[in-house]
Amino acid sequence: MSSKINKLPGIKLKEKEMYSLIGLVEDMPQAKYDFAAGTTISKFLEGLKEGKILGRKCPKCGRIFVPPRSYCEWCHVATNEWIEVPQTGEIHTAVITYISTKREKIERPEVVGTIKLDVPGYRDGEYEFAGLFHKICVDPQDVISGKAIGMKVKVRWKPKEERKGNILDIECFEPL
Amino acid sequence: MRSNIFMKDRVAIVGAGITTFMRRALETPRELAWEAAKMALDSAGLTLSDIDCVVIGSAPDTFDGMHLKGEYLGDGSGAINKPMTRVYVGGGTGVFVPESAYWHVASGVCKKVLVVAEEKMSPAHPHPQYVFKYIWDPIIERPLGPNLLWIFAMEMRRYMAKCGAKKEDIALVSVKNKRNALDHPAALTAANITVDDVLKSETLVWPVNLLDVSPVTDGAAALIMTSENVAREITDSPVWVDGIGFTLENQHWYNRELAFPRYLNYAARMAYKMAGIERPWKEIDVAEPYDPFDYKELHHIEGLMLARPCEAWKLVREGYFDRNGELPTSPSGGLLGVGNPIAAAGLMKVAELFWQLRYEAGKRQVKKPVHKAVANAWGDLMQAGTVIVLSN
Amino acid sequence: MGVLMSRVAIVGVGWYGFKPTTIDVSFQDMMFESSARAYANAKIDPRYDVDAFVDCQEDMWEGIAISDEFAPEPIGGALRPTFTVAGDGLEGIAHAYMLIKTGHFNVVSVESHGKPSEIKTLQDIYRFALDPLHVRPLDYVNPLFYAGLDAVAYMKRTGAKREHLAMVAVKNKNNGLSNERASFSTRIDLDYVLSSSYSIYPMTNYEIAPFSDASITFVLANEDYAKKLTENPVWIEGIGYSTETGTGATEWHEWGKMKSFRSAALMAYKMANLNGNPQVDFAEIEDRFSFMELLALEETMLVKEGEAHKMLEKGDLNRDGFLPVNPSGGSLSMGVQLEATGLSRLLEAYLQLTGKAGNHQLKNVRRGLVASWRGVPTYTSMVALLSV
Amino acid sequence: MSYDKRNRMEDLVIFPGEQEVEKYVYTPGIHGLEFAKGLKEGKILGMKCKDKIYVPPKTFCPDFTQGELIEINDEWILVSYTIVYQDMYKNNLPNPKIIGVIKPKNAETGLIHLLNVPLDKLEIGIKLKPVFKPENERNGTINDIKYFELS
Repeated sequence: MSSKINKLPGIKLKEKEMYSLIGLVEDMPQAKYDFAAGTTISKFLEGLKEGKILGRKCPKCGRIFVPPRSYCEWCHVATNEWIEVPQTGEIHTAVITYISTKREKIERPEVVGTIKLDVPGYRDGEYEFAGLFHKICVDPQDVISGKAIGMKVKVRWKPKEERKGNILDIECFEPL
Repeated sequence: MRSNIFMKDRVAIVGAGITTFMRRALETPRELAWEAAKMALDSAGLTLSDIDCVVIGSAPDTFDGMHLKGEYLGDGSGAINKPMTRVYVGGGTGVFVPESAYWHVASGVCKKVLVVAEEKMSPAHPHPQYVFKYIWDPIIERPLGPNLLWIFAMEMRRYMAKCGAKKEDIALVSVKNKRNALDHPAALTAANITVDDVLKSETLVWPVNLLDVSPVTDGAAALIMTSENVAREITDSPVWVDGIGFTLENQHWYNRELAFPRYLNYAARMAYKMAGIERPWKEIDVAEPYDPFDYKELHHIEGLMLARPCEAWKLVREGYFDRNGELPTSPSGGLLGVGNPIAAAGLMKVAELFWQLRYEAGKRQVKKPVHKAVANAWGDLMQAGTVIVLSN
Repeated sequence: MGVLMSRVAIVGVGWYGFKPTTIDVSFQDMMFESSARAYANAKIDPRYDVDAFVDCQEDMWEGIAISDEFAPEPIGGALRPTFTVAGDGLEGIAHAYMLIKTGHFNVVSVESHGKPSEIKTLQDIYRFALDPLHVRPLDYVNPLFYAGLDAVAYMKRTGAKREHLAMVAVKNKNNGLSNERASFSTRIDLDYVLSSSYSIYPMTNYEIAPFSDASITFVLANEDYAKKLTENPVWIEGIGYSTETGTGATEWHEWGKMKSFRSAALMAYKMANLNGNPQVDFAEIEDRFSFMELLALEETMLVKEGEAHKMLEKGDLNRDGFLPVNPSGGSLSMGVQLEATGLSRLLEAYLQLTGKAGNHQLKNVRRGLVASWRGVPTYTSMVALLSV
Repeated sequence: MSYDKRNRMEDLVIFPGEQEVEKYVYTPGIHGLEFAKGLKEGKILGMKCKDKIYVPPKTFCPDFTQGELIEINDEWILVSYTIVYQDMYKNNLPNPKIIGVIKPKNAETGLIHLLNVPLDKLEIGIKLKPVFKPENERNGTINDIKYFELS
């Protein structure tokens, strides 16, 4: 390509230049939704409100899924049983965030990660496991040193009266 | 999938085009698509009237700010009274568009396909990263207020923990790719930097620093793909599609081991099988693994079986993947160096292999002789693996 | 015999919904419901027997960016060759057809769904699809105005009158009364339509299809597998799709015509080795706006240009007529299920050809045509020719 | 889950969500920028592709060649029209909107815009003219033209 073509198409703009363009249109049509959670997630959220983590079992392969699914993604059959699972587990991975969703700097960095819950039926080191993605209340230094990976943790619930049937009813996972 | 003994006609790439990769483009998305498509047509000596089908690739509508973005890009991509579809596997789309074009031609339905990928990320304000809030599960994940970088940081952290790689080992990929990009005319973030520069750049989500990440980019890329008979008439040096592979993992990324990209490995095995490749680490001459983040290139090198699991980072240190190394990866400069207009970046990688296999890459041409090449892209919540194997 | 000669057949189908709201299921649950039924219908296990999975959806309809993330699990495609087409389900069928024709895939499934009941700001989402520079900023309020512009130009060109548009609504709303999926069917007379007020001139609300939720899954197979899997395969003789122009240049559209239907039909007929009119026994034709049924009939060359309204007037398009059109009640009766709309029409044609259409079953049908459009503001259409 | 669905409304959660950013900024593009400058000056530009004229100009022609910008001074003809009485949620609008496609006599294509024409005069083929906003209110967007009216 470069042997034949010297200049590629494309007209670059600086931020200021862009904003001063004649005919620039600014717009944001509303995009709002009401998602039906369906039976399974509705019941899972209800469980959170009661301080329980509910899983759902596949009748074919026996896997217990957390978060629960209506169907087993590996067998493609409807799951058939509710199982309350332990609220303990270990940190699979954890990171320290210094930015918000909008990519603004946040004042107090937070630790977030994925938690492998102590749900029966999964072998140690298995590629798949049951667990959640959430905030983790550990010292950021432990994330950097690597101490956090594999650390045993448990759920820290919000006070009962503040729970709304929402994933944020779990405040975070904290060291056991 | 089975291999097909009846197939006589192969599928070829005969032309490629690309726009400059920019932080902010004056062009509308449809104009970017047109610029790349026009260049691809010109490079193959064709006009739009020669084209009989169009395949478009573009990542979320929420970047360009266009609902039904494929329809919007239609005319700019040449879909003027022509069959056109837009295929979509998130970030994996760029490599997936030529895969889809492959079956347009291999099925006998189309003879000459225009393949276009476009992304304009600059319209979304305050920052394109905000858009990524909407890729998460609306009920279980979004309330946590996630940023896209979180998931990459988590995967990188896991890779580091499991494989013993350090941040400075991983930063070498960024150094290599940004340096390679100095020779790419489309490049947005080409630079001669050091590992120290990467480590000292702003920490966004530890362990991810600013220079570990590819930039927000506007741009487009295009290919012309045809049947074997047509290709022979157009050019003496067609590049053949030997294999395609694609896999979509389950959505529950936090129920999975993140250190190894199983999604990619499955896709790679599918593509290699079709291409008759049994030992990719020996048979592949040049690769364009997907590198939106520096660790992701290592991750993908392992998924593509170009290195053993957890060993890619060691080989980077030895210069194994440099442009004059034993197995050059991202000779284009990759997403880290050239830029990352999502779908267009993936297609840029395939275009690079097209130029490499025709020995037309100029200063970027790898030193060793090249016969077989592989590119991949990743997408979604650590889910989509798309792989294409090419030969000359 | 080479693989390229092998035909492609539909061997199973499943659906769920066709209701104005479906609060009982999440969109993924709904996808699972339809795909589980399709695989049961085809007597296959998707985890072993399906070689590739195609899913058709659009981000802004779903409320999720990169919504293909949520496609694989409910349709059985997790960790398998699965991809999405940002388009109508019929485009997905075209992809499945091509995949099978390459000879590398024996069985391919196609799912599409629409859950418009979950979209709070549907009008704004439609607005979001309009060219942001030259159309979106105008004060038109309702983006469906595009259909009004085409309707007026079509009537002027062909001499079809307002009454003819109303007659389409009367036929389809009444046809739907015997279809379990037709939530919006109703027993009406021409007077009801003519005496009601316009919504978008020249159409009343009887003539503009409402929205409904549904998921539909099809299973396609090559000839060898089709014959193994089912006793009554429905063959896809031809499938075509075409885009007249992009939504960033709707000004290039020829008003009052639908070139995309013509190009799509020609593509499908050529595949079936036919020239012009394919002589079908019935058709499921785009009717989300009443005039579109007449226009699409002409553009797909099933009837001569300017003749559709005359045939309608004579009763030729009725269920007992010379060419039954939309015996199901069409979108006017079943609603528009966003990207699943094309599949909802394919479903009706499939059921007719396999003799499973129930109360609205036609007698002795062996070949049918499906023609669907992606709706305002696109100029993309799909045509499928099926036979048994 | 095929068999144990909940059916009491109170057991089913509806979860609100959105897919919005703060705003989108759309650049006018190559021809679009010139078209915008023209609007500001009260002119409408078109694009010449060989012997055919397209309005508005769209940078490239339908055959993918590059178009040449020209100023339109032709009379404008109504290609088609419609009247919007209701929004998509079937609420009646206080003021129905008349929308038309208006093209210069010798052009292939025309603008989509609002019309200010009495309903009894509304007919395909009538001659129209653009009415611009006062110069100090124009910003180069399509709304610099208020509407088209009978000429």
